[in-house]
Amino acid sequence: MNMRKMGKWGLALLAASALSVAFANAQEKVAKIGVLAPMTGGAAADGNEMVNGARLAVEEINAAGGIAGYTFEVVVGDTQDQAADTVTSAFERLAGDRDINVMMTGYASGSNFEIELMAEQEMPYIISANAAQTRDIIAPNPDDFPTVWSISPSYDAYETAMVPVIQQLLDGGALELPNKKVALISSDNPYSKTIMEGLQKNFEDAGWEVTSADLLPFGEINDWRAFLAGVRQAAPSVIINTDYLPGNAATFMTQFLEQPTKSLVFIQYAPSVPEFLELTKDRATGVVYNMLGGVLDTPQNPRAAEVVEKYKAKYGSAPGVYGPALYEQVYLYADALAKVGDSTDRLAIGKAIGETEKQIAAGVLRFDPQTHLAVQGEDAIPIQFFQIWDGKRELFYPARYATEEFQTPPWMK
Amino acid sequence: MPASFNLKTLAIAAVLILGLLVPVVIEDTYIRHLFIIAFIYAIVAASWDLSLGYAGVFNFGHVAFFGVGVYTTALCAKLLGIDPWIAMLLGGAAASAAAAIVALPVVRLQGIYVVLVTFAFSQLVLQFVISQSQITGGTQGLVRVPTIELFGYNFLRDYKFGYYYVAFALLVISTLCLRYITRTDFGLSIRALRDNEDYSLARGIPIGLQRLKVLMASAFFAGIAGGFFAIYLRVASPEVFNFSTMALILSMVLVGGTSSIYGPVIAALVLTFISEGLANVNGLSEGRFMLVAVAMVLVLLFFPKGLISIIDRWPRGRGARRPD
Amino acid sequence: MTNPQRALEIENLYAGYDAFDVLNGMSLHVGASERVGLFGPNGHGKTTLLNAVSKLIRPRSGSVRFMGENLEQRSPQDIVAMGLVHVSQANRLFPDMEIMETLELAAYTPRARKQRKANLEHVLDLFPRLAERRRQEAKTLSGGERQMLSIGVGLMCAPRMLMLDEPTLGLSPKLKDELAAAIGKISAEGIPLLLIEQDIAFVLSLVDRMYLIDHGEITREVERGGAVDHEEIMDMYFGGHASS
Amino acid sequence: MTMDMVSAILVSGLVLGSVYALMASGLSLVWTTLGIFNFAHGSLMALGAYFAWTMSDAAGLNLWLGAGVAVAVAGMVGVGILIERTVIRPFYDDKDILLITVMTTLAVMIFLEKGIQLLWGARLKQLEPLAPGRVNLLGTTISAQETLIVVLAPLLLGGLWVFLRYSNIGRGIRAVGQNPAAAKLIGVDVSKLFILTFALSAALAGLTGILLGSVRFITPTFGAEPLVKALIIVIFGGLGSLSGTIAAAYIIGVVEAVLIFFVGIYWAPSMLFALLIAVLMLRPQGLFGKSVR
Amino acid sequence: MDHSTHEAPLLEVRNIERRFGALVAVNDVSFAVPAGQVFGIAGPNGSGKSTLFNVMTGIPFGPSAGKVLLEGREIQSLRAHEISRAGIARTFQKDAEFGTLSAFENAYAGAVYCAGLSGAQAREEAHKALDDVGLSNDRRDKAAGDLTVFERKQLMIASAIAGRPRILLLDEPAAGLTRPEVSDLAELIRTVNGRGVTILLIEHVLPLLLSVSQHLLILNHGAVIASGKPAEVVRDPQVVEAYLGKREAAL
Repeated sequence: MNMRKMGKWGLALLAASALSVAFANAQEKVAKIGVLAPMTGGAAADGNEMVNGARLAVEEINAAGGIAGYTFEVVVGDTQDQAADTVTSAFERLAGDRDINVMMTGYASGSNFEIELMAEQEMPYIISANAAQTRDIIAPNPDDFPTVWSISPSYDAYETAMVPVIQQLLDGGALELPNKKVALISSDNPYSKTIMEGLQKNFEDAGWEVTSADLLPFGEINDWRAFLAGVRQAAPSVIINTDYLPGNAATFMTQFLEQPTKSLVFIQYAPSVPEFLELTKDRATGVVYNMLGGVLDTPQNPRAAEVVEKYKAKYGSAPGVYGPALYEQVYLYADALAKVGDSTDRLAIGKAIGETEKQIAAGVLRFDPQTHLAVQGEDAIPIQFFQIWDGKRELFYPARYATEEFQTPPWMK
Repeated sequence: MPASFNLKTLAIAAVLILGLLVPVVIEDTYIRHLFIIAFIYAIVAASWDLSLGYAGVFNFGHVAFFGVGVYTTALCAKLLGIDPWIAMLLGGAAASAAAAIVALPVVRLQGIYVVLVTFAFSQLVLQFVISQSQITGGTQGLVRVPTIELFGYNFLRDYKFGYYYVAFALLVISTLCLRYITRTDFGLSIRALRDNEDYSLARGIPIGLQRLKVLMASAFFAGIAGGFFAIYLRVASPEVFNFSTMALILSMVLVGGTSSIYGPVIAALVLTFISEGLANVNGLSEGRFMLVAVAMVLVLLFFPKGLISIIDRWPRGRGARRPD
Repeated sequence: MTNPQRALEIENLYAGYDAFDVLNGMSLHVGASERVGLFGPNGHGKTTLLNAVSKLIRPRSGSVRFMGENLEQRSPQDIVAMGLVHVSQANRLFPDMEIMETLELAAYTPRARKQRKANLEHVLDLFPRLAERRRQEAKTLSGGERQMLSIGVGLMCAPRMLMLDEPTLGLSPKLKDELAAAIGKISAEGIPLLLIEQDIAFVLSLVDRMYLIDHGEITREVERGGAVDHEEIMDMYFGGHASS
Repeated sequence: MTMDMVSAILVSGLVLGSVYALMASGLSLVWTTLGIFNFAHGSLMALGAYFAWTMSDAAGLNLWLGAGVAVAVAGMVGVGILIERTVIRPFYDDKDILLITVMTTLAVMIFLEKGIQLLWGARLKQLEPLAPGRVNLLGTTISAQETLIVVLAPLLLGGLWVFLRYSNIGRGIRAVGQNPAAAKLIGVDVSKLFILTFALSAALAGLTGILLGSVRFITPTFGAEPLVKALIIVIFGGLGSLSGTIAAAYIIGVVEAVLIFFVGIYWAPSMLFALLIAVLMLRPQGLFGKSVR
Repeated sequence: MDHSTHEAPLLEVRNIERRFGALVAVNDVSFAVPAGQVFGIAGPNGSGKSTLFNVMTGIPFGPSAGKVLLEGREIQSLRAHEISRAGIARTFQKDAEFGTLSAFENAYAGAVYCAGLSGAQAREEAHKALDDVGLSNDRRDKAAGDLTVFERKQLMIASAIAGRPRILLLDEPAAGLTRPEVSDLAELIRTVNGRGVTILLIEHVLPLLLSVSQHLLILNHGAVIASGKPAEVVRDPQVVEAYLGKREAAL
């Protein structure tokens, strides 16, 4: 693959590779899959997982004889630090390859701006990145983006599910809270901030008192003590941190436990990242987080366990979110290709992807034609609430998928 | 003089024609895109050379000026609905204005302090951009920036044919302007200032004013380049302030050769293509930055006047370093 | 060539700054326990000579021998370690260091370290004023105190020969006398001395022999007992104009 | 303001100030002695932390942490010598040394950051704290590790001060910084002390990284933020004065803690930058500075 | 010949003082320079000569007290480049050129920024100045840093007079020159003076100073110790003592 890429740089090599492609075509067709992933820079770990997930699926499919006369091949475009120019460079490099008629990613840029580039070329594009950004781009004119689909469901549930879940725990007696006060904190990025503001509204509507709703600058945060000092004074029974960086979350837990209050602690997203557990070890026990579009790893969804096991078997470590996501993305494309039969008919492929309805690792996938996001809900992609206990993530909501009951965190006893 | 002048004119004409022919010969959108990016970086690097190389102002906030251009243009075009062409000019103007602010402390300071203050300034701009997330989109940036149009020509679906020429034209114009500036009396005075501050004062050259002017001029081109960057990619995101962006462009100035304008332009092209080429070689995707770093040191060690000194031998530029 | 009787032997030395030479083939010598003066107008190479001998600048050609040993391959610190100590002109020394610190530090080479205690006593004895101001930083000292510290630093280096560059620069006549007395004491211990001075009387009171230097060359050598008058010196300074 | 708040701010300021002081004194040492500004200081800090992690963590060699620290510090000395030899020494005689070394040390920084990423990957790592548990300091509870930093920083800096003030070599280093020519004339091997100083500064950076790496998380770029702060501090303190630098570090630490408390963590960094520029406009030589080199 | 009694001073320095902390580098110095003169200043090392030039031109600092008048107009509070433009052109002991600029550009910079000329006029003025000092045509495109020591002295004077100054302040122009070059320099100074440029000359090479100056002022410890006709001044016992020390002596 890389030899062929290098061929671009010399005419002779170009000719040679053209010849070899022609020769290969006589036997079987190749459908190349462009994967946009940060292979270098701070997010390289995510990028590697994305590529691993895609390769896993591709090898399986190829081993099974391919799809509709096509064998698959993964071509990686490095988005580096997700800056606009490097993402565009990666996109253009992939788009320039005429055998690439689909692209996918966990996330490529901070803003998902590349969706527009995809739409211009009618490039089928499957993305698992921030659904709010994706929706903002697509929802005003969904017909302009016939080939772009997000397997991340709408993030609305992050804002709406929390209050009912807590209420349910209270009603069921699994949780006792001394008051109806909540302290919120977020860092200044659209994802965390939107969720915090949504939560604030939902809590207030449900008659809770929001004792604080602080905003911190986005990035590495080493000192949560100013916020925690306020918390100790107001003594809210729920503390919610919507910043999503695992390092920050680990620091947050450490500093919270220096002088804990009897409060339920919820942290957005970060606890799902493997290194959060490595960093916090037993200090994480009792923390609650939730997940939309993550792996729904429960006996009720055997697909998830299957994907996770395969990944582990091949790469030796458990995947986070992006390995299974890309694995599933490849299969979405494979299904669509099987239906259409021609990898170059991009619009048809895009349409076929949009019509998907299947069980995937994250739940049941179907797309909302208005936003091109995966549909969210208990019978679609559910929001999952987890509690960390002794280094394990226990799913306790929704009840039908639950692996364990919610327990009162150790510091509240 | 006349012989070398003719040769030079010939070489420049050849380069111009080659540049004009590139998109005709190369149909690959990816290669065209790399050229466009290289051209943008070339403008930033060459304009940096004006303040860093010619005027000797240790300005480490140049990439921030570029970023100011990116955001001003994006905001003007998107939120205020200003025509993107004009927004690009406004980007340049805003960068100049930012430079004027930096100049306030910088004209009074020397050496390492200038490095540190300009560096601190760029951090301040970044913080400002991120903090105003209601307007700038904060860390996620600003998407769907409107793009340019010329007599109804649509730049979006021509495989970057039009963008290439716009970028090329911007590069040619800014290079000409920069070369012109260095040859004016003003250009002479800033080189004089770099050589010897006290002596410049003794010859009636106002240090503060010239520094202010040179910072504003060099920021203007960086701002325009930033404006085009935003228009071309249709996104403004805070990564433009990244340290790696600064390091990359700085290495272009150095490797190319300070006080030459052409040097950084050539280096921008070479480094963009080499670094992109290495990015696609297995195992070098991360290591290429290390290679660029090593190259930077090697060039400083063995070609202190930059790679341009291999090509051009006429006595100019940082040359004539006195043996003291 | 080598004369073991001589502490310092300079032959045909060329040295300078930038592109031009300040020393144009300078030759001179200092005997085993001799005190030699070097006199001449400013800008004619006296300081350059000392800098070239102590290797603060690299001589372009010529040879320098100290106690019979060629210094060509020696670094400045080697030269100090050998005992050839240069007390430079109008030395700012180490502005933020206290007097005692400076003196203790000055016994830096291993040989000097061994003699540190004795030398320190000696210096404080010689310049009681330094003892009084032992905790004061060098930058707060007066010109005279600075000169004393400078010479003290030189003595702390355990010199086997001293080269002093204008120790009286900018001093009042009273201080000059004090300093002359101190230098006299030092040279009485048998340490060979190369003394650069502008103050002709000061030099003559201290040395056995004197060189006159002009445009980087030795123009005249005055043995002890030879007469030097002001007329001649002023001529050297002012050309023919002073006596016209 | 309650006593509680005062003590919380003070403790927080002490922790910050201690880290900054360690960081900035290494920078300042190289600046005063060699006259160059080492932009790779932050990545040296990261490198030290990674060395220690490799030596001590279960995923690495799983040695006792003390051994890890020792090996890491020794490694940093080696790295320091290597850097001085390759990218600084060749330019000592150049009159543009200041600018050139800004660039070469930037190159070193890129090289180290990317090299670390290649070797150790981008995932966050953390060193086992040297001192586990929590400590109540002035009525505010912080981790024992942070207490260790608060206690160790003054000890290390004090040690550095004693070394510079009373040891022969330390005095030699100061002498070289104040007047290299005069130092040569008393037999100081200036070039040897240059290497030594740089190695010392690298070791200090590594040690800072190790201390910080058990409180914060180690990433290839985790030295960048403290480096920026340290730059500010060195300016505030006035280039060239170690005690000024250390004083400024603690002042900035406390000012930052106060700012965080009253204007929030959000605006604190911007205000620090603005304050810095303001100080420089009024006193171009820094708060405690004497002269511009 | 001494013109000083007949003409109004072009430049006057009144009770000027410069302190650095406790140190007084220039102490209550006053003198007047009539138009057309070569006015010499001498004194032992460290007597405050260069500091005097510094405070007169504001490069890099002005006086702590006192006045500087150019044609009766106070200039001590002007900014440094304005003083230069007002007509005081000075040179420096070291680095008195723009090293990477060509010789021509060095002179041209003076013509543009001091004399306020532009274009062809400035070029003409620069060439004229270079002609005046005798820097040959084929050396004018060389970088100033690559010229010989004497050529650099010529250039430094050329770039000063290209700015059409009222008065030229030369700071030890003979430093680093060989004996024959010193007499060439003397010739050059006389030529420039002959074209109507008043000159203030600091020099250590006293024969040069005495051969070109019409008036001589001696500084010691920052203060004026003698001032008058050169031949008389050098015989002043105070001057002799400043240079040679107090006592008569013989070995």
